[in-house]
Amino acid sequence: MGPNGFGALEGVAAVVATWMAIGVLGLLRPRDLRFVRALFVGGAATALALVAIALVALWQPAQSTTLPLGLPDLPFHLRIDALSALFLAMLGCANAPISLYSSGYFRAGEGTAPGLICFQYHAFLAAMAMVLVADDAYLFMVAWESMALASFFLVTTDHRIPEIRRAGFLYLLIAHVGATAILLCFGVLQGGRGDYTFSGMRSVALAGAWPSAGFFLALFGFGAKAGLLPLHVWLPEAHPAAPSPVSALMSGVMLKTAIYGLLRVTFDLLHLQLWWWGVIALTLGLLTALFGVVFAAVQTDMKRLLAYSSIENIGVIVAAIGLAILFQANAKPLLAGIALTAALYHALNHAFMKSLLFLATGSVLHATRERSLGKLGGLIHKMPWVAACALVGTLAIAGLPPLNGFVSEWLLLQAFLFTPSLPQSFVTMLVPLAAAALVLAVAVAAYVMVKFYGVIFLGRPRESSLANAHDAGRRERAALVVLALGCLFLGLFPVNVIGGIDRVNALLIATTVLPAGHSNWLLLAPIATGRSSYMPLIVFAVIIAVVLITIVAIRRVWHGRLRRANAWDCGYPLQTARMQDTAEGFGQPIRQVFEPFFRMQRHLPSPFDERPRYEVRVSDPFWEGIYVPIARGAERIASVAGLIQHRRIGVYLTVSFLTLIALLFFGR
Amino acid sequence: MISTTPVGFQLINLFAAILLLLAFAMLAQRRVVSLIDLFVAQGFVLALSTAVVAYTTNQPHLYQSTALTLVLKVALLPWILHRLVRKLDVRWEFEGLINIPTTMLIGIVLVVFSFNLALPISQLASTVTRSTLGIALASIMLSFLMMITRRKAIPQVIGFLSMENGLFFAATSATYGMPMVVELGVALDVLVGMLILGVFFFQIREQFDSLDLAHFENVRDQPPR
Amino acid sequence: MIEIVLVLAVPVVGATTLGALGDRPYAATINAATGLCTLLAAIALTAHVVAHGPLLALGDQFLVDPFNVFLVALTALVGFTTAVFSRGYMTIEEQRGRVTLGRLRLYHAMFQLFMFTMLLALLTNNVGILWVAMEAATLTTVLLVSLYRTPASLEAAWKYFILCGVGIAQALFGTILLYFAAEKVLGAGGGALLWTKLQSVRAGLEPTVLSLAFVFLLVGYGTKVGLVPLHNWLPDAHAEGPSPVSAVLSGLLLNVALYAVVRCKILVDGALPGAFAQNLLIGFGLLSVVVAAFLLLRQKDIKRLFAYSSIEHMGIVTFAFGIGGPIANFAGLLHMTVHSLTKSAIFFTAGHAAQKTGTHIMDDIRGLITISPIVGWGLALGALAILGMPPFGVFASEFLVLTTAMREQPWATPFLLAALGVGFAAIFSKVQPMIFGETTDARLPARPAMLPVFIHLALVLMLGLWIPPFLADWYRAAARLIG
Amino acid sequence: MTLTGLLLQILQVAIALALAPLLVGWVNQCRASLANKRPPSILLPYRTIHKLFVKDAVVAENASPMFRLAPYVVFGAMCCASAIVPSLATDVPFASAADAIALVGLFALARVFIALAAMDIGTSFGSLGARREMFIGFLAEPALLMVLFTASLISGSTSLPTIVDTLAHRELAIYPSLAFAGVAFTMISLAENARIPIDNPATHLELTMIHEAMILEYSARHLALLEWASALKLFNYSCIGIALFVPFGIAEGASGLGMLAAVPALIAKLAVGGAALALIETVSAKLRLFRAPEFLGAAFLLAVLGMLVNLLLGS
Repeated sequence: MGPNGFGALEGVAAVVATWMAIGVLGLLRPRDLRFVRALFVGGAATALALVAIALVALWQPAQSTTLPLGLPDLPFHLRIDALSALFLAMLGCANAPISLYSSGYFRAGEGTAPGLICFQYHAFLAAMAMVLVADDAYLFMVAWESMALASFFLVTTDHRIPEIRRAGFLYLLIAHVGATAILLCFGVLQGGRGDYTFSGMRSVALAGAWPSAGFFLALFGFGAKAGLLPLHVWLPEAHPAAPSPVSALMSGVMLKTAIYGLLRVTFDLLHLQLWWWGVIALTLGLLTALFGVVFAAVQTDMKRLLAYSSIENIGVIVAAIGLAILFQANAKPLLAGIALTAALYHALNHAFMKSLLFLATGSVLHATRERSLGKLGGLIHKMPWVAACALVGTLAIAGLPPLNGFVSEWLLLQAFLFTPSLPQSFVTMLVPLAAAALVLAVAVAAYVMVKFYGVIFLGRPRESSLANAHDAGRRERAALVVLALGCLFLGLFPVNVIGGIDRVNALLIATTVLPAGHSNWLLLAPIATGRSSYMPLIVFAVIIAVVLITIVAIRRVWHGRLRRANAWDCGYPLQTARMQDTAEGFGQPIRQVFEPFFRMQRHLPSPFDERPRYEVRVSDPFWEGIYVPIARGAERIASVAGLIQHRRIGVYLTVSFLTLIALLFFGR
Repeated sequence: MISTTPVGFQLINLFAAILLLLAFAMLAQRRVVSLIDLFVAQGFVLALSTAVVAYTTNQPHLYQSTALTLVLKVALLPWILHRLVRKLDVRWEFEGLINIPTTMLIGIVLVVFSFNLALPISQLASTVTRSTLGIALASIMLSFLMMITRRKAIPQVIGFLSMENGLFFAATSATYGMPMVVELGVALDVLVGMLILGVFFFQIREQFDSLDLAHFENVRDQPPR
Repeated sequence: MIEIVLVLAVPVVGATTLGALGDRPYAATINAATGLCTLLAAIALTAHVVAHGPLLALGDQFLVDPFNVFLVALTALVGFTTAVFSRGYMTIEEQRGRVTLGRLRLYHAMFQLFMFTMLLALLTNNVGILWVAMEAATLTTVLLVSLYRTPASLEAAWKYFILCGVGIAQALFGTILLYFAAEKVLGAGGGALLWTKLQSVRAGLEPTVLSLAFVFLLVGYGTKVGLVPLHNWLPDAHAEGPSPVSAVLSGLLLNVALYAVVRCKILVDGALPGAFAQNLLIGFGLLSVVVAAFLLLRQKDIKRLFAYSSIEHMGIVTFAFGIGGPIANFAGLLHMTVHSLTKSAIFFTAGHAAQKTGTHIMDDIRGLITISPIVGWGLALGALAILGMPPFGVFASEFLVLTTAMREQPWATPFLLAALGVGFAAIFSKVQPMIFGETTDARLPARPAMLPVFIHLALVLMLGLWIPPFLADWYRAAARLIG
Repeated sequence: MTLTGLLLQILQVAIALALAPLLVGWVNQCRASLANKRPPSILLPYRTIHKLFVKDAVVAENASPMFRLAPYVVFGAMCCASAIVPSLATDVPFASAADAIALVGLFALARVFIALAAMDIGTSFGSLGARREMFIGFLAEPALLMVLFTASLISGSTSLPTIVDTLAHRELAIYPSLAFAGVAFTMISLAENARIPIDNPATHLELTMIHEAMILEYSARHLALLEWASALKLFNYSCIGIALFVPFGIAEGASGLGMLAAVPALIAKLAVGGAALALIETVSAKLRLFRAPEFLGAAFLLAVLGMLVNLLLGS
C-alpha cells in the first residue's frame, strides 16, 4: 500500500490483470460478436479506472513493489512515480474512448476472429501499462517486446493481404532491432554490476564515454519505436495496415511509450546530461518533424497521411526533449522545465488529436470502404457527427488557438525564444534557426490538415458510391465526441494540466514551471506575465462572443434571408465533382517547393491519349537510400559466407583441418 | 617406475619411424588393395611397439591391448576391407584431388610442424616417449591429409582407420595406454563403425552405383533467388 | 546411486527389446514407455540430488553435479516427448511407405541406444568414457539420419560420419594429451581420467600440454557442437533425417557436446594463466552466431533453416561461456535448456507441417493457420520464442548475455546486434508467410500430435517468467563451477 | 480586469472596426490617383459593406453549415486580433490574454476557416483558391513569427504591449535587426493581405486570383463580413507594423483620454502607411504564382537573419 493508504501500484496491477482477463474471456468465445463487444466496453471502463488511479498517483510520492515472477535474482520490480502516472493517465484517457469505439467498430468475418482480436488488443494494453510501471530492465524489456508482439498481431489482423504481412514484418523487424538496442543500453546502464533494477542504475555513476553510449543506444532504440528518422519507415506501412482503433492506439499511445522510455533513461536513469546530446536530439527531432509533415502533404491515402503526421509530431516532441536536455546540461532548470512541459503537453495533445483523427478515418473507412483521398469528398453531409469531431481534431493538430495543439506549440516557442546566450555560442545561433524550422513545420501541418479535412469531408463526393455513406454508430460517435471534448479541455485549461505536468518536472529536473503560489487558473504565464502570457479561455470566449453578437446583430438589423442556388463558380456552366482539387493537386505546391527531397515517378498523359491519366507516386528516399542497400549488403555477405557451403567432403575436411592447424599454430 | 632398457626405447623409436614411413607410403599409394596391405603393416607395427612398451615398462594390461590391436587391426578390419573391395570391386583409386608429389611436400611440412609442436611436450616427457608423441601427431596429420586428398570412400575410411592407429600409438607410447575400459570402448567403436560402414557402402552402391564421392557433390544449399 | 543405474539401464533394456520387436505395431508405444521410464528415473535422480546434493557413484566412475543433473533431466524429458511425438509421426511415415517395418525396428532401437549414449556421456566421470559415448552417439545417429536411405540422406549420413568421426578423433587425441598431462600428477591408472580428480589437481597440470589438449578437444567436440567453421555436417544431418531425429540432434546432441567442451574449459581455466580458453570460445561463438545468421538468409528448406538457427544459438551459448562470470554462465546454461526445448518443439511442428503439405520447401508451404490452426500457432509461437521474443525463456538468456557482453566485450555487441537482426529478418520473413497467407491445401482431418510441442513451449514460457528455485540454484552452482 | 479596462478594450476594437474600411478606401484612392484614374470615394468600402448586408444571401445547394459559419469565425478572429494589437494603448486588459504567437495563431485560424469554406462548395476555383491561400500562408506565417520574435528578442517578451513599451518608451536606440525585420514584415503583409505582387484584390482573373477565388461563392452578409474581416486584417497588419517600427505616440497605460489622444497619431501613421502600400502596389508588377515561394522565402530568410543579427550584435 502507498504511504497514505492508497495503493496506486496495486490499482495498476489490478487494471492490467483485468485487461488480461478480458482478453482471455474473448478467447473463450472468439466468434461471438455481441459478447466481444461487451468485453470491449468493459475494457473501456477499466481504462477509466486507470485514469482515476493515475491521477491520484500523480500527486503522491513514488511507490514501488516487486512481484514473485522474473529471473531468480531479478524479480519483477514495479514502481509508479509522477512520470509513469502521467503516461498511465494518457494511456487511460486515450484508451477509454478507443475501446468504446472498438466495441462498435470490429465486425465479424474481417480476417482474425473478433475474440482473438480482443485478446491481442487487451494484451497490447496490458503490455503498455506494464512498460510504464516497470522498474527493472528485464520486466521493461519483456513488457516492451510483448507490446510490439501484440501490436504486430493486431496490425496483421487481415493477414491474407501480402502488403499487410509485409508491413507487419517490417514493423516487427525494426521494433526488434530497436529493442535489442534498448537492451544494450540497459547493459551499459547497469555499469557492470549485474544489477538490472532501475534503482540500481540510478545509483551508478558511469564514467567516460559510457553515458553517451547509453544515451545514443536509447535514442536509437526508442527512436525506432517512435518513428524517428531514419527508422520511421515502418510507421507509414503499419498504420494503414492496422484496423483504425489499433492505428489510433499505436499512434496515440504506443509511440508515447517510446517517449516515456527516452525520458526515463535520459533524465532519470542517467546521472548526467551532456549539452551536445541535446543538440543532436533537437536536430534529429526537427528533421523528423519537417520530413514527416512534408511527406504528409503529398500523401493520397488518408491513414498514410496521418501516419506521416504522427512522425512529425514525434519529431516535435523529441526536439522539445532535446531542448530540455540542452538547457538542463547548461543548468537552466526553468527553461528546461518549459521545454519538458512542452514535450509532455504535446505528447498528451497528440494522444487525443491523433486518436480522434484515426478513429474518424475508421468511421469513414467503414462508411465508404475507401481509404484513398482521391475517391472521397463531401462526407460532411452524410456523416455530420464524424465531420464535426474531425474538425476539432483538424484544428487542434494544425496548432490553431484556442485548441490544444497550440498550447504545446506556444510553450515550446517560449522555450526557444527565451534562450539566454548559452555557453556554446553556435548553439545560441542554432536555437533561432531551430525555432524557424519548428514554426515552418507547424505551418505546413496546417496546410496538411486543411487538405485532409477539405478533401475528405468538404466539397462534392468524388465517387457516386459515397451517396450511401452513413454516419458512425452511437458508440463510435460517443468516443469521437469524448476525444474532441478532451482536445478542447486541453486547449482551454492549460494551467490545470501543467499543474499535473509540473509533478513530472519536479521529479525529473527538480523544478516547476508554474510559480509555487500560482492561483490564477486562467492565466498561463510560465516565466512572468510581462514576458509572455496566454489565456485560451478568454480568447475562446471573445471569439465565441463576437460570433454570437454578429449573428444576433445581423438577424436583428437585416432579417437575414437566404436562398439556395447552383454554385456560381465564375459562371462556368459545367460543374462536376471531378473538377475539384484532388489530393495530388493539393499536394502539388509542396511537391514543387520541396522537390529535391522526393523521389517521384510522374506519369503525364499525352495529348492524344484516349483516356488520359495523371499519376504521381512519391516514395520515401530513406527506403532506397538506406534500407535497400542494407538488404543488398546482407545478401552479399550471405552469398560470400555460403561459398564454403555445398562443396565436396574434401573441402569440408580441409576447412576443419586448416582450423585445427591454425588453432595449433596460434594456440601455442 | 619406468625401467628403461636402451634396446627398448631404440626399438620404440624405430617402430615410430616405421609408422611415419608407412603413413607416407599410404599417402603416396594409389592402389586400394595395397593401401589395405599398408594398413595391415601399420597395425602390425603398432602391435609390436605396444608389446615392446608393455615389456619395457612392464605394464601387463598393454599386452591385452596388443592382442586387441592384432585381432582388430591386423585381422578383422583388413578382412572386412578386402571383402568390400572384392564385392564392390573398386581396386583402383584414380588421381586424387592433389597430385602425389604435392601431397608429399605438404606431408613433410606437416611432419615438421607437428614435430616442433610436440617438442616442448617431449622436453618434459619421460625418456621413452621423447619423440614418439611428435611422430604420432605427425602420422595423425598425415592420415588427415590423406582423407582430404582421396576421392573415393574406401580410401577415406582407410585414412580414418590409420588416424585411429596414430591415436592408438600416441596412447600407448606416450602414456603407456589409456585405462583398459577406455581402450575397449575405443576399439568397440572402431569395429562398430567399420561394420556400419560395410553395410553403408552397399547402400551407397545401390543408390549411386559407384563409391566415388563426386556423386555427393550435388548442391544442397540453394543460392539466394 | 541406484537411480544412476536405472537411468542408464532403462534405455539399454528398451533398446534391446525394441531391437527384438521394434517392428511390431506397439513398438512405438514401448519406445514412448521406455522414454517415460527413463524420465521417471531421471526425476528420481534429480530428486535425490535435490535432497542430498551432488554424488559420486560406482567407484567414482559416475558423477552427478549441478552442471549435468539438469542436463540429464532435460535429456530424459526431450527424449520422452520426442518418443511420444515420433509415435504419431513415424506411423504416418510408415503408412506413406517412406520407411519399412525393418527400418522402423532399427529406428526404435537406435533411438533408445542414442538416448543411452547421451545419458552416459552426461553421467560419466571419465573423460575417456565420455569420448566413447560421444563416438557411439555419432554411430547411432548416423544410422538414424540415413534411415530413409535416399541418396540425399545417405550423403548426409556419410558427411556426418566422416566429419564427426575425424573431429572426434581429434578429441581422442586431446583426451590422450590430457591423460598424458594428468598422469604426471596423478600417476597412471584410471584416476587420471576422472573429472573430479582432474579438477582437484587442475592447477598443477602442465600448461603447454593442456593448451594443446584443449585445442584438440575443442576442435573435436566443437565439430559436434556445430561451431563454425566445423559445422558443415549439421544442416544436412538435420535436414535429411526424420523430424524426431532432427529434434534430438538439435535438442540433445549439441547440448551434450557443448557440455563436454565446457568441462574441458573448466580444466584449462584452472591450469592456464591467460584467458586462452575464454578467447577461443568467444571467437568461435561470435563467428558461429554471425556466419549462421547470414547463412539463414539463403535457406529454402524449413528443417535446414532451423538447423542453421541451432548453430546460431550454440554460438550464443559458447559466447556466453566464453565471457564467463556468474551471470554469463547462468545465461549460457539457461540458454542451453530453453534452446533444446524450443528447437525440438519447432522440429516437431516443422515435421508436421512438412507431413501435411508434403514438402520441406518453405515457398511451397502456405497458410498453415488455415490448414491446421494448432500447427500454425505452434510454429508461430515456436519461431517467435526461438527468435528471442519475450516472455519466452530464450529472451531471458539472451537478455543476460547481451547486457553482460555490453560491459565485458563491447566490441562484440555490434556483431551480435547485426547478427540477431539479420537472423530475425531471415527466419521471420520465411516463417510468416508459411503460417499466414492464402493456401490451396485443404484443411486436414488428422489431428496432429502437438501435445509435446505445447508442453515444451509452456516450459519455455515458464522459464521466461519464473525459474524454479532449485533449478536456479543448480544454474548458479554450475555457473560458479564453470567460473 | 476592471470595468473601465473592459470599456477601453471595447472602445479600441470599435475604433479598429470603424477605421478598417476607411484604410481600405484610402489605399484604393491612392492607387487610383497614382494610376491617374479618378479616385473613388474614400467611403466606398462602407457603402459596399452596407449594400451587401441588406441584400438577400444566395448560397450554393451543397453548401454545408461550415460554409455559413466560416465568415463569422473569420470576422471573430479578426476582431479578437484587433483587440490584441496595441493600436491605441499598450495596457489594455485583453493584451495579456494573447501574445504575439497567439496573434499569429488567430490569423492562421481565420485562414484555415476561410480555406475550408472555400473547399466546401466543391467548385474548381474554390479549391484552387484554398490551396493557394494555404500555400502562401504556410510560407508567410513562419516569416511573420520570425519578425515578431526579432522584436521580442529585443524586448525579452512576446506580449505586444511590452514590446511596444520597450521600443517606444525606452531611450531611443537603433536596432539594426529591426531593419531586416521591417523589410520582411512589409513583404509578408503584402502577401497576407492579397496585395500585388502576390495577389490582386481588384481582379477576378482565374489564373492569378487567390483571395477572391476563395470568396467567389459568397454573397450578401457573408461576403460583407469577409470584406470587413479582410479590411480589419489590413488594419491589424498596419497596426502591428506601426507598433513594431514606429511605436511612438501609442498611449501608455490605459486611460480613455490617452487613448483618444492616440487616435490622430494612429490615423496619420495609417495614412502614410496606406499611401506607401498603394505606391508599392503601383510600382511593382504581379509575380507569377510559382515565384511566390521565392518572394516569401526571401521574407522568411530576412526575418531569420534579423534574429541572427540581433543575437550577434545583441541588439
